[in-house]
Amino acid sequence: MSLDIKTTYIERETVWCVELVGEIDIYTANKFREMFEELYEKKRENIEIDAKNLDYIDSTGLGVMIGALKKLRKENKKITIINVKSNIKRVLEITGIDKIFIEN
Amino acid sequence: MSLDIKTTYIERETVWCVELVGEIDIYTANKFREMFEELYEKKRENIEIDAKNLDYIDSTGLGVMIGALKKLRKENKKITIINVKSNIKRVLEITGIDKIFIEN
Amino acid sequence: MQNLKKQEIITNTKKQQIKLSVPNEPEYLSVVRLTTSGIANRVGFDLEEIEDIKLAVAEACTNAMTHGKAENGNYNIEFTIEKESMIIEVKDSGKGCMVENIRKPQERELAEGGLGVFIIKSLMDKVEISSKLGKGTTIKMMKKIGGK
Amino acid sequence: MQNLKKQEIITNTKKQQIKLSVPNEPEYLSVVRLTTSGIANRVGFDLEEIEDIKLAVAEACTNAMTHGKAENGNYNIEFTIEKESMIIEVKDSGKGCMVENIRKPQERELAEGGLGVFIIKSLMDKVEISSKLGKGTTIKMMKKIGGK
Ligand SMILES: Nc1ncnc2c1ncn2[C@@H]1O[C@H](COP(=O)(O)OP(=O)(O)O)[C@@H](O)[C@H]1O
Ligand SMILES: Nc1ncnc2c1ncn2[C@@H]1O[C@H](COP(=O)(O)OP(=O)(O)O)[C@@H](O)[C@H]1O
Repeated sequence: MSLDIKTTYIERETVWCVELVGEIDIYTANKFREMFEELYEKKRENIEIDAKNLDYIDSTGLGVMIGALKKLRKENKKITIINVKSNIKRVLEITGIDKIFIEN
Repeated sequence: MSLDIKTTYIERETVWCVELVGEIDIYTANKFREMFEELYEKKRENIEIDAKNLDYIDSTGLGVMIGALKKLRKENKKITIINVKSNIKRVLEITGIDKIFIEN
Repeated sequence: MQNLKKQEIITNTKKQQIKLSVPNEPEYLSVVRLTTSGIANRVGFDLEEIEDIKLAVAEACTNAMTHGKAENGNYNIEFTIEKESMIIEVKDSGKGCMVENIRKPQERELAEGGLGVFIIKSLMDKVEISSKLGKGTTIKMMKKIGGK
Repeated sequence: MQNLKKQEIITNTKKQQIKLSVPNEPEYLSVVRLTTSGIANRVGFDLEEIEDIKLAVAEACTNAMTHGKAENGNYNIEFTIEKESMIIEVKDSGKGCMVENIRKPQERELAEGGLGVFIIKSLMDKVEISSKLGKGTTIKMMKKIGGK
Protein backbone atom coordinates (compact mmCIF):
# COMPACT_ATOMS: atom_id res chain seq x y z
CA MET A 1 0.00 0.00 0.00
CA SER A 2 2.92 2.25 -0.66
CA LEU A 3 5.72 2.69 -3.13
CA ASP A 4 9.46 2.29 -2.62
CA ILE A 5 11.88 3.29 -5.35
CA LYS A 6 15.57 2.46 -5.69
CA THR A 7 17.54 4.09 -8.51
CA THR A 8 21.08 3.19 -9.59
CA TYR A 9 23.05 4.55 -12.50
CA ILE A 10 25.04 1.83 -14.27
CA GLU A 11 28.03 3.62 -15.72
CA ARG A 12 29.19 0.76 -17.94
CA GLU A 13 25.84 0.41 -19.71
CA THR A 14 24.89 4.09 -19.42
CA VAL A 15 21.46 3.19 -18.10
CA TRP A 16 19.37 4.06 -15.06
CA CYS A 17 18.10 1.01 -13.19
CA VAL A 18 14.86 1.72 -11.34
CA GLU A 19 13.54 -0.87 -8.90
CA LEU A 20 9.90 -0.43 -7.93
CA VAL A 21 8.43 -2.05 -4.83
CA GLY A 22 4.74 -1.71 -4.02
CA GLU A 23 1.84 -0.05 -5.79
CA ILE A 24 1.46 2.93 -8.10
CA ASP A 25 -1.85 4.77 -7.97
CA ILE A 26 -3.03 8.35 -7.58
CA TYR A 27 -1.62 8.38 -4.04
CA THR A 28 1.92 7.28 -4.92
CA ALA A 29 2.10 8.67 -8.50
CA ASN A 30 3.70 11.94 -7.35
CA LYS A 31 6.67 10.10 -5.91
CA PHE A 32 6.97 8.19 -9.18
CA ARG A 33 6.82 11.41 -11.23
CA GLU A 34 9.39 13.16 -9.05
CA MET A 35 11.75 10.23 -9.48
CA PHE A 36 11.64 10.65 -13.28
CA GLU A 37 12.21 14.40 -12.93
CA GLU A 38 15.20 13.79 -10.69
CA LEU A 39 16.80 11.30 -13.06
CA TYR A 40 16.17 13.67 -15.96
CA GLU A 41 17.99 16.45 -14.12
CA LYS A 42 20.93 14.21 -13.20
CA LYS A 43 21.56 12.36 -16.45
CA ARG A 44 19.36 12.08 -19.53
CA GLU A 45 19.91 8.41 -20.20
CA ASN A 46 17.91 5.28 -20.94
CA ILE A 47 15.85 3.99 -18.04
CA GLU A 48 15.22 0.35 -17.27
CA ILE A 49 12.41 -0.31 -14.81
CA ASP A 50 12.59 -3.54 -12.84
CA ALA A 51 8.98 -4.38 -11.98
CA LYS A 52 9.73 -7.64 -10.17
CA ASN A 53 8.23 -6.29 -6.95
CA LEU A 54 5.66 -3.95 -8.44
CA ASP A 55 2.26 -5.35 -7.48
CA TYR A 56 -0.07 -2.84 -9.07
CA ILE A 57 -0.19 0.08 -11.48
CA ASP A 58 -3.20 2.01 -12.75
CA SER A 59 -3.75 4.59 -15.49
CA THR A 60 -2.33 7.36 -13.31
CA GLY A 61 0.99 5.49 -13.07
CA LEU A 62 0.95 4.64 -16.79
CA GLY A 63 0.33 8.33 -17.55
CA VAL A 64 3.42 9.29 -15.54
CA MET A 65 5.52 6.78 -17.48
CA ILE A 66 4.23 8.01 -20.83
CA GLY A 67 4.93 11.60 -19.83
CA ALA A 68 8.49 10.73 -18.84
CA LEU A 69 9.02 8.79 -22.05
CA LYS A 70 7.84 11.72 -24.19
CA LYS A 71 10.51 13.95 -22.67
CA LEU A 72 13.25 11.34 -23.01
CA ARG A 73 12.39 10.55 -26.62
CA LYS A 74 13.37 14.10 -27.51
CA GLU A 75 16.85 13.16 -26.33
CA ASN A 76 16.67 9.90 -28.26
CA LYS A 77 16.46 7.88 -25.07
CA LYS A 78 13.96 5.23 -24.07
CA ILE A 79 12.24 3.59 -21.10
CA THR A 80 11.88 -0.19 -20.87
CA ILE A 81 10.22 -2.41 -18.27
CA ILE A 82 11.44 -5.87 -17.26
CA ASN A 83 10.12 -8.63 -14.96
CA VAL A 84 6.49 -7.58 -15.30
CA LYS A 85 3.92 -9.49 -13.23
CA SER A 86 0.97 -11.03 -15.05
CA ASN A 87 -1.68 -8.61 -13.79
CA ILE A 88 0.42 -5.61 -14.83
CA LYS A 89 1.26 -7.21 -18.18
CA ARG A 90 -2.47 -7.47 -18.75
CA VAL A 91 -3.01 -3.73 -18.26
CA LEU A 92 -0.07 -2.92 -20.52
CA GLU A 93 -1.46 -5.19 -23.22
CA ILE A 94 -5.02 -3.90 -22.99
CA THR A 95 -3.85 -0.32 -23.41
CA GLY A 96 -1.31 -1.19 -26.12
CA ILE A 97 1.41 0.29 -23.93
CA ASP A 98 3.34 -2.99 -23.87
CA LYS A 99 4.54 -2.22 -27.42
CA ILE A 100 6.13 0.98 -26.19
CA PHE A 101 7.77 -0.24 -23.01
CA ILE A 102 8.41 -3.96 -23.34
CA GLU A 103 11.22 -5.10 -25.63
CA ASN A 104 11.16 -8.41 -27.41
CA MET B 1 -10.74 -16.04 4.72
CA SER B 2 -11.81 -19.61 5.34
CA LEU B 3 -11.06 -22.49 7.64
CA ASP B 4 -9.40 -25.82 6.88
CA ILE B 5 -9.27 -28.56 9.49
CA LYS B 6 -7.17 -31.71 9.56
CA THR B 7 -7.80 -34.26 12.30
CA THR B 8 -5.62 -37.27 13.11
CA TYR B 9 -5.99 -39.74 15.95
CA ILE B 10 -2.64 -40.70 17.45
CA GLU B 11 -3.15 -44.20 18.82
CA ARG B 12 0.07 -44.37 20.81
CA GLU B 13 -0.67 -41.19 22.77
CA THR B 14 -4.44 -41.60 22.73
CA VAL B 15 -4.90 -38.02 21.58
CA TRP B 16 -6.67 -36.25 18.72
CA CYS B 17 -4.40 -33.90 16.78
CA VAL B 18 -6.34 -31.05 15.20
CA GLU B 19 -4.56 -28.77 12.73
CA LEU B 20 -6.33 -25.48 12.00
CA VAL B 21 -5.56 -23.40 8.93
CA GLY B 22 -7.26 -20.03 8.37
CA GLU B 23 -9.69 -18.02 10.41
CA ILE B 24 -12.46 -18.82 12.88
CA ASP B 25 -15.34 -16.39 13.06
CA ILE B 26 -19.14 -16.55 12.92
CA TYR B 27 -18.92 -17.73 9.31
CA THR B 28 -16.56 -20.67 9.89
CA ALA B 29 -17.55 -21.49 13.51
CA ASN B 30 -20.11 -24.10 12.44
CA LYS B 31 -17.45 -26.15 10.73
CA PHE B 32 -15.32 -25.89 13.88
CA ARG B 33 -18.25 -26.99 16.09
CA GLU B 34 -19.12 -29.90 13.83
CA MET B 35 -15.53 -31.08 13.96
CA PHE B 36 -15.67 -31.31 17.79
CA GLU B 37 -18.99 -33.16 17.58
CA GLU B 38 -17.53 -35.63 15.13
CA LEU B 39 -14.46 -36.36 17.26
CA TYR B 40 -16.71 -36.73 20.31
CA GLU B 41 -18.79 -39.35 18.51
CA LYS B 42 -15.73 -41.23 17.29
CA LYS B 43 -13.54 -41.29 20.38
CA ARG B 44 -13.85 -39.30 23.57
CA GLU B 45 -10.18 -38.52 24.03
CA ASN B 46 -7.91 -35.58 24.75
CA ILE B 47 -7.65 -33.05 21.91
CA GLU B 48 -4.52 -31.14 21.01
CA ILE B 49 -5.07 -28.17 18.70
CA ASP B 50 -2.13 -27.10 16.57
CA ALA B 51 -2.69 -23.39 15.90
CA LYS B 52 0.49 -22.84 13.90
CA ASN B 53 -1.53 -21.78 10.85
CA LEU B 54 -4.52 -20.29 12.62
CA ASP B 55 -4.49 -16.58 11.84
CA TYR B 56 -7.54 -15.39 13.68
CA ILE B 57 -10.14 -16.43 16.23
CA ASP B 58 -12.90 -14.36 17.78
CA SER B 59 -15.34 -14.89 20.67
CA THR B 60 -17.56 -17.12 18.53
CA GLY B 61 -14.65 -19.52 18.01
CA LEU B 62 -13.62 -19.35 21.67
CA GLY B 63 -17.22 -20.11 22.63
CA VAL B 64 -17.16 -23.26 20.49
CA MET B 65 -13.95 -24.40 22.17
CA ILE B 66 -15.32 -23.77 25.65
CA GLY B 67 -18.49 -25.67 24.77
CA ALA B 68 -16.48 -28.63 23.51
CA LEU B 69 -14.25 -28.59 26.61
CA LYS B 70 -17.25 -28.63 28.95
CA LYS B 71 -18.51 -31.84 27.37
CA LEU B 72 -15.08 -33.48 27.40
CA ARG B 73 -14.39 -32.55 31.02
CA LYS B 74 -17.30 -34.76 32.04
CA GLU B 75 -15.29 -37.64 30.56
CA ASN B 76 -12.16 -36.39 32.35
CA LYS B 77 -10.56 -35.34 29.08
CA LYS B 78 -9.05 -32.01 28.11
CA ILE B 79 -8.34 -29.68 25.18
CA THR B 80 -4.95 -27.99 24.80
CA ILE B 81 -3.65 -25.54 22.21
CA ILE B 82 -0.06 -25.39 20.95
CA ASN B 83 1.88 -23.07 18.62
CA VAL B 84 -0.37 -20.08 19.24
CA LYS B 85 0.36 -16.91 17.25
CA SER B 86 0.87 -13.69 19.19
CA ASN B 87 -2.42 -12.02 18.21
CA ILE B 88 -4.39 -15.10 19.26
CA LYS B 89 -2.37 -15.46 22.46
CA ARG B 90 -3.41 -11.90 23.26
CA VAL B 91 -7.13 -12.74 23.00
CA LEU B 92 -6.67 -15.85 25.08
CA GLU B 93 -4.86 -13.88 27.77
CA ILE B 94 -7.35 -11.01 27.83
CA THR B 95 -10.24 -13.40 28.35
CA GLY B 96 -8.33 -15.57 30.83
CA ILE B 97 -8.90 -18.55 28.56
CA ASP B 98 -5.16 -19.16 28.20
CA LYS B 99 -5.20 -20.69 31.71
CA ILE B 100 -7.71 -23.28 30.53
CA PHE B 101 -6.21 -24.23 27.19
CA ILE B 102 -2.50 -23.50 27.30
CA GLU B 103 -0.28 -25.81 29.35
CA ASN B 104 2.92 -24.65 30.96
CA MET C 1 -27.29 -24.38 13.16
CA GLN C 2 -30.70 -25.28 11.82
CA ASN C 3 -31.35 -21.58 11.81
CA LEU C 4 -28.16 -20.71 9.97
CA LYS C 5 -28.87 -23.24 7.23
CA LYS C 6 -32.29 -21.71 6.69
CA GLN C 7 -30.77 -18.26 6.52
CA GLU C 8 -28.29 -19.40 3.89
CA ILE C 9 -31.04 -20.53 1.58
CA ILE C 10 -32.86 -17.22 1.84
CA THR C 11 -29.58 -15.44 1.23
CA ASN C 12 -28.98 -17.12 -2.07
CA THR C 13 -32.20 -15.95 -3.60
CA LYS C 14 -32.17 -12.27 -2.60
CA LYS C 15 -29.58 -9.82 -3.82
CA GLN C 16 -27.17 -8.29 -1.38
CA GLN C 17 -25.63 -4.86 -1.25
CA ILE C 18 -22.46 -3.54 0.28
CA LYS C 19 -22.04 0.22 0.32
CA LEU C 20 -18.86 2.15 0.90
CA SER C 21 -18.50 5.90 1.28
CA VAL C 22 -14.93 7.18 1.01
CA PRO C 23 -13.30 10.61 1.41
CA ASN C 24 -12.14 12.30 -1.79
CA GLU C 25 -8.52 11.67 -0.80
CA PRO C 26 -5.99 9.60 -2.75
CA GLU C 27 -4.69 7.97 0.43
CA TYR C 28 -7.90 5.96 0.87
CA LEU C 29 -7.88 4.41 -2.59
CA SER C 30 -5.89 1.45 -1.27
CA VAL C 31 -8.69 0.81 1.23
CA VAL C 32 -11.19 0.69 -1.64
CA ARG C 33 -8.99 -1.79 -3.50
CA LEU C 34 -8.71 -4.00 -0.43
CA THR C 35 -12.46 -3.98 0.18
CA THR C 36 -13.16 -4.66 -3.49
CA SER C 37 -10.75 -7.62 -3.52
CA GLY C 38 -12.33 -9.00 -0.37
CA ILE C 39 -15.84 -8.83 -1.79
CA ALA C 40 -14.81 -10.25 -5.18
CA ASN C 41 -13.05 -13.10 -3.41
CA ARG C 42 -16.08 -13.80 -1.20
CA VAL C 43 -18.38 -13.83 -4.23
CA GLY C 44 -16.19 -16.46 -5.87
CA PHE C 45 -14.22 -14.69 -8.60
CA ASP C 46 -10.82 -16.16 -9.42
CA LEU C 47 -7.51 -14.38 -8.89
CA GLU C 48 -7.33 -12.84 -12.35
CA GLU C 49 -10.92 -11.64 -12.23
CA ILE C 50 -10.28 -10.13 -8.79
CA GLU C 51 -7.35 -8.14 -10.24
CA ASP C 52 -9.56 -6.94 -13.12
CA ILE C 53 -12.39 -5.83 -10.85
CA LYS C 54 -9.98 -4.15 -8.43
CA LEU C 55 -8.36 -2.11 -11.21
CA ALA C 56 -11.67 -1.17 -12.85
CA VAL C 57 -13.13 0.07 -9.56
CA ALA C 58 -9.93 1.97 -8.73
CA GLU C 59 -10.00 3.71 -12.13
CA ALA C 60 -13.59 4.81 -11.55
CA CYS C 61 -12.69 6.06 -8.07
CA THR C 62 -9.69 7.97 -9.41
CA ASN C 63 -12.05 9.71 -11.84
CA ALA C 64 -14.50 10.48 -9.05
CA MET C 65 -11.65 12.12 -7.13
CA THR C 66 -9.96 13.99 -9.98
CA HIS C 67 -12.88 14.94 -12.24
CA GLY C 68 -15.82 14.64 -9.90
CA LYS C 69 -14.41 16.37 -6.83
CA ALA C 70 -17.67 16.21 -4.91
CA GLU C 71 -18.23 19.12 -2.54
CA ASN C 72 -19.21 17.10 0.51
CA GLY C 73 -15.85 15.38 0.39
CA ASN C 74 -16.97 11.77 -0.10
CA TYR C 75 -17.83 9.54 -3.03
CA ASN C 76 -19.77 6.28 -2.94
CA ILE C 77 -19.31 2.74 -4.14
CA GLU C 78 -22.15 0.22 -4.21
CA PHE C 79 -21.56 -3.48 -4.75
CA THR C 80 -24.66 -5.46 -5.67
CA ILE C 81 -24.24 -9.22 -5.63
CA GLU C 82 -26.72 -11.11 -7.75
CA LYS C 83 -26.90 -14.78 -8.55
CA GLU C 84 -24.90 -14.56 -11.76
CA SER C 85 -23.12 -11.23 -11.62
CA MET C 86 -21.69 -8.47 -9.48
CA ILE C 87 -22.63 -4.89 -10.27
CA ILE C 88 -20.51 -2.05 -8.98
CA GLU C 89 -21.55 1.60 -9.09
CA VAL C 90 -19.10 4.40 -8.37
CA LYS C 91 -21.00 7.63 -7.75
CA ASP C 92 -19.79 11.13 -7.16
CA SER C 93 -21.82 14.31 -6.77
CA GLY C 94 -19.22 16.42 -8.53
CA LYS C 95 -19.20 18.55 -11.62
CA GLY C 96 -20.20 15.87 -14.11
CA CYS C 97 -19.22 15.67 -17.79
CA MET C 98 -20.56 15.19 -21.30
CA VAL C 99 -20.51 11.40 -21.61
CA GLU C 100 -20.57 11.52 -25.42
CA ASN C 101 -17.24 13.38 -25.38
CA ILE C 102 -15.35 10.50 -23.75
CA ARG C 103 -13.27 8.92 -26.52
CA LYS C 104 -11.22 5.78 -26.96
CA PRO C 105 -7.51 6.63 -26.62
CA GLN C 106 -5.51 6.68 -29.87
CA GLU C 107 -2.63 4.24 -29.67
CA ARG C 108 -0.16 6.26 -31.72
CA GLU C 109 -0.72 9.43 -29.79
CA LEU C 110 1.10 8.49 -26.58
CA ALA C 111 -1.47 10.34 -24.53
CA GLU C 112 -0.79 10.70 -20.83
CA GLY C 113 -4.48 10.68 -20.01
CA GLY C 114 -7.70 9.19 -21.27
CA LEU C 115 -6.89 5.59 -20.36
CA GLY C 116 -9.15 5.13 -17.32
CA VAL C 117 -12.56 4.63 -18.92
CA PHE C 118 -10.99 2.54 -21.68
CA ILE C 119 -9.43 0.21 -19.09
CA ILE C 120 -12.74 -0.12 -17.23
CA LYS C 121 -14.56 -1.02 -20.45
CA SER C 122 -11.88 -3.56 -21.37
CA LEU C 123 -11.95 -5.35 -18.02
CA MET C 124 -15.66 -5.47 -17.22
CA ASP C 125 -18.51 -7.23 -19.03
CA LYS C 126 -20.78 -4.19 -19.19
CA VAL C 127 -20.19 -0.52 -18.41
CA GLU C 128 -22.62 2.41 -18.30
CA ILE C 129 -21.62 5.98 -17.59
CA SER C 130 -24.28 8.50 -16.72
CA SER C 131 -23.54 12.07 -15.85
CA LYS C 132 -25.33 15.36 -15.32
CA LEU C 133 -23.35 18.57 -15.53
CA GLY C 134 -23.12 20.00 -12.04
CA LYS C 135 -24.87 16.99 -10.52
CA GLY C 136 -22.26 14.26 -10.63
CA THR C 137 -21.34 11.07 -12.42
CA THR C 138 -22.10 7.38 -11.96
CA ILE C 139 -20.00 4.66 -13.54
CA LYS C 140 -21.91 1.38 -13.38
CA MET C 141 -20.04 -1.78 -14.27
CA MET C 142 -20.94 -5.44 -14.30
CA LYS C 143 -18.86 -8.60 -14.16
CA LYS C 144 -20.37 -12.06 -14.68
CA ILE C 145 -19.70 -14.66 -12.01
CA GLY C 146 -18.06 -17.71 -13.57
CA GLY C 147 -18.04 -15.80 -16.84
CA LYS C 148 -15.04 -17.51 -18.40
CA MET D 1 1.35 18.76 -7.46
CA GLN D 2 1.10 22.20 -5.93
CA ASN D 3 -2.60 21.48 -5.71
CA LEU D 4 -2.16 18.12 -4.07
CA LYS D 5 0.16 19.51 -1.41
CA LYS D 6 -2.42 22.13 -0.55
CA GLN D 7 -5.12 19.50 -0.37
CA GLU D 8 -3.02 17.43 2.02
CA ILE D 9 -2.75 20.28 4.45
CA ILE D 10 -6.51 20.82 4.45
CA THR D 11 -6.96 17.10 4.88
CA ASN D 12 -4.98 16.99 8.07
CA THR D 13 -7.14 19.53 9.81
CA LYS D 14 -10.59 18.23 8.96
CA LYS D 15 -11.90 14.88 10.11
CA GLN D 16 -12.62 12.20 7.56
CA GLN D 17 -15.27 9.54 7.50
CA ILE D 18 -15.48 6.19 5.82
CA LYS D 19 -18.84 4.45 5.92
CA LEU D 20 -19.56 0.82 5.22
CA SER D 21 -22.96 -0.83 4.99
CA VAL D 22 -22.86 -4.63 5.08
CA PRO D 23 -25.50 -7.36 4.75
CA ASN D 24 -26.45 -9.21 7.95
CA GLU D 25 -24.66 -12.31 6.69
CA PRO D 26 -21.67 -14.01 8.36
CA GLU D 27 -19.93 -14.49 5.02
CA TYR D 28 -19.23 -10.77 4.70
CA LEU D 29 -17.53 -10.39 8.08
CA SER D 30 -14.16 -11.12 6.49
CA VAL D 31 -14.73 -8.16 4.15
CA VAL D 32 -15.30 -5.93 7.17
CA ARG D 33 -12.09 -7.18 8.76
CA LEU D 34 -10.15 -6.50 5.57
CA THR D 35 -11.54 -2.98 5.22
CA THR D 36 -10.88 -2.27 8.89
CA SER D 37 -7.28 -3.46 8.61
CA GLY D 38 -6.76 -1.34 5.51
CA ILE D 39 -8.07 1.81 7.19
CA ALA D 40 -6.14 1.20 10.42
CA ASN D 41 -2.99 0.64 8.40
CA ARG D 42 -3.56 3.83 6.39
CA VAL D 43 -4.14 5.83 9.54
CA GLY D 44 -0.80 4.66 10.91
CA PHE D 45 -1.56 2.06 13.58
CA ASP D 46 1.08 -0.62 14.10
CA LEU D 47 0.54 -4.32 13.43
CA GLU D 48 -0.57 -5.20 16.94
CA GLU D 49 -2.97 -2.28 17.12
CA ILE D 50 -4.41 -3.24 13.73
CA GLU D 51 -5.11 -6.75 15.06
CA ASP D 52 -6.80 -5.26 18.14
CA ILE D 53 -9.01 -2.91 16.13
CA LYS D 54 -9.90 -5.64 13.63
CA LEU D 55 -11.02 -8.01 16.38
CA ALA D 56 -12.95 -5.33 18.29
CA VAL D 57 -14.85 -4.26 15.17
CA ALA D 58 -15.55 -7.88 14.22
CA GLU D 59 -16.96 -8.59 17.69
CA ALA D 60 -19.30 -5.61 17.41
CA CYS D 61 -20.39 -6.75 13.93
CA THR D 62 -21.02 -10.29 15.16
CA ASN D 63 -23.29 -8.83 17.83
CA ALA D 64 -25.09 -6.68 15.24
CA MET D 65 -25.74 -9.83 13.21
CA THR D 66 -26.67 -12.21 16.04
CA HIS D 67 -28.43 -9.94 18.53
CA GLY D 68 -29.36 -6.97 16.38
CA LYS D 69 -30.71 -8.74 13.31
CA ALA D 70 -31.86 -5.57 11.61
CA GLU D 71 -34.93 -5.97 9.42
CA ASN D 72 -33.59 -4.22 6.36
CA GLY D 73 -30.79 -6.74 6.17
CA ASN D 74 -27.79 -4.42 6.55
CA TYR D 75 -25.81 -2.95 9.42
CA ASN D 76 -23.46 0.03 9.31
CA ILE D 77 -19.91 0.80 10.31
CA GLU D 78 -18.56 4.34 10.44
CA PHE D 79 -14.87 5.09 10.77
CA THR D 80 -14.05 8.66 11.81
CA ILE D 81 -10.42 9.60 11.56
CA GLU D 82 -9.39 12.47 13.74
CA LYS D 83 -5.98 13.92 14.39
CA GLU D 84 -5.25 11.83 17.46
CA SER D 85 -7.73 8.99 17.34
CA MET D 86 -9.93 6.78 15.25
CA ILE D 87 -13.55 6.34 16.27
CA ILE D 88 -15.55 3.41 14.99
CA GLU D 89 -19.29 3.06 15.32
CA VAL D 90 -21.09 -0.19 14.58
CA LYS D 91 -24.81 0.46 14.23
CA ASP D 92 -27.70 -1.89 13.73
CA SER D 93 -31.39 -1.10 13.64
CA GLY D 94 -32.31 -4.36 15.30
CA LYS D 95 -34.08 -5.29 18.49
CA GLY D 96 -31.75 -3.51 20.90
CA CYS D 97 -31.00 -4.51 24.49
CA MET D 98 -30.77 -3.25 28.06
CA VAL D 99 -27.20 -1.96 28.19
CA GLU D 100 -27.07 -2.12 31.99
CA ASN D 101 -27.63 -5.89 31.83
CA ILE D 102 -24.39 -6.55 29.93
CA ARG D 103 -21.99 -8.05 32.47
CA LYS D 104 -18.29 -8.87 32.65
CA PRO D 105 -17.81 -12.61 32.13
CA GLN D 106 -16.93 -14.62 35.23
CA GLU D 107 -13.65 -16.43 34.75
CA ARG D 108 -14.52 -19.54 36.72
CA GLU D 109 -17.83 -20.06 34.97
CA LEU D 110 -16.50 -21.28 31.60
CA ALA D 111 -19.30 -19.46 29.80
CA GLU D 112 -19.62 -20.07 26.09
CA GLY D 113 -20.97 -16.57 25.49
CA GLY D 114 -20.63 -13.09 26.89
CA LEU D 115 -17.04 -12.53 25.77
CA GLY D 116 -17.61 -10.12 22.87
CA VAL D 117 -18.26 -6.84 24.67
CA PHE D 118 -15.57 -7.69 27.22
CA ILE D 119 -13.02 -8.18 24.42
CA ILE D 120 -14.01 -4.90 22.77
CA LYS D 121 -13.60 -3.02 26.07
CA SER D 122 -10.23 -4.66 26.68
CA LEU D 123 -8.81 -3.81 23.26
CA MET D 124 -10.06 -0.27 22.69
CA ASP D 125 -9.31 2.92 24.62
CA LYS D 126 -12.93 3.96 25.06
CA VAL D 127 -16.20 2.13 24.42
CA GLU D 128 -19.79 3.37 24.62
CA ILE D 129 -22.82 1.19 24.01
CA SER D 130 -26.17 2.81 23.44
CA SER D 131 -29.30 0.89 22.69
CA LYS D 132 -33.04 1.39 22.44
CA LEU D 133 -35.31 -1.63 22.68
CA GLY D 134 -36.80 -2.17 19.25
CA LYS D 135 -34.72 0.60 17.70
CA GLY D 136 -31.25 -0.86 17.51
CA THR D 137 -27.84 -0.66 19.08
CA THR D 138 -24.69 1.39 18.49
CA ILE D 139 -21.30 0.33 19.80
CA LYS D 140 -18.92 3.29 19.61
CA MET D 141 -15.27 2.63 20.23
CA MET D 142 -12.16 4.78 20.15
CA LYS D 143 -8.50 3.97 19.72
CA LYS D 144 -5.78 6.58 20.18
CA ILE D 145 -3.31 7.01 17.35
CA GLY D 146 0.21 6.48 18.64
CA GLY D 147 -1.31 5.65 21.99
CA LYS D 148 1.45 3.40 23.26
N1 LIG E 1 -16.39 10.96 -12.35
C1 LIG E 1 -16.25 11.80 -13.40
N2 LIG E 1 -16.66 13.10 -13.32
C2 LIG E 1 -16.51 13.95 -14.36
N3 LIG E 1 -15.94 13.60 -15.52
C3 LIG E 1 -15.51 12.33 -15.68
C4 LIG E 1 -15.64 11.37 -14.64
N4 LIG E 1 -15.12 10.20 -15.07
C5 LIG E 1 -14.71 10.42 -16.33
N5 LIG E 1 -14.93 11.69 -16.71
C6 LIG E 1 -14.61 12.30 -18.02
O1 LIG E 1 -14.16 11.28 -18.88
C7 LIG E 1 -12.86 11.58 -19.37
C8 LIG E 1 -12.05 10.33 -19.63
O2 LIG E 1 -11.70 9.72 -18.40
P1 LIG E 1 -10.51 8.71 -18.34
O3 LIG E 1 -10.65 7.75 -19.47
O4 LIG E 1 -10.48 8.10 -16.99
O5 LIG E 1 -9.19 9.55 -18.60
P2 LIG E 1 -8.56 10.75 -17.79
O6 LIG E 1 -9.08 10.65 -16.39
O7 LIG E 1 -7.09 10.51 -17.86
O8 LIG E 1 -8.98 11.99 -18.50
C9 LIG E 1 -12.26 12.53 -18.36
O9 LIG E 1 -11.27 13.35 -18.89
C10 LIG E 1 -13.49 13.32 -17.90
O10 LIG E 1 -13.76 14.36 -18.77
N1 LIG F 1 -26.00 -5.24 18.65
C1 LIG F 1 -26.65 -5.72 19.71
N2 LIG F 1 -28.01 -5.79 19.71
C2 LIG F 1 -28.68 -6.28 20.78
N3 LIG F 1 -28.08 -6.73 21.91
C3 LIG F 1 -26.72 -6.69 21.96
C4 LIG F 1 -25.95 -6.19 20.89
N4 LIG F 1 -24.64 -6.25 21.23
C5 LIG F 1 -24.59 -6.79 22.48
N5 LIG F 1 -25.84 -7.06 22.93
C6 LIG F 1 -26.20 -7.62 24.25
O1 LIG F 1 -25.04 -7.71 25.04
C7 LIG F 1 -24.83 -9.06 25.48
C8 LIG F 1 -23.34 -9.38 25.58
O2 LIG F 1 -22.74 -9.44 24.30
P1 LIG F 1 -21.37 -10.18 24.11
O3 LIG F 1 -20.44 -9.75 25.20
O4 LIG F 1 -20.89 -9.93 22.74
O5 LIG F 1 -21.66 -11.71 24.33
P2 LIG F 1 -22.63 -12.71 23.54
O6 LIG F 1 -22.83 -12.11 22.18
O7 LIG F 1 -21.89 -13.99 23.51
O8 LIG F 1 -23.88 -12.78 24.33
C9 LIG F 1 -25.55 -9.91 24.45
O9 LIG F 1 -25.92 -11.16 24.97
C10 LIG F 1 -26.75 -9.02 24.11
O10 LIG F 1 -27.77 -9.19 25.05
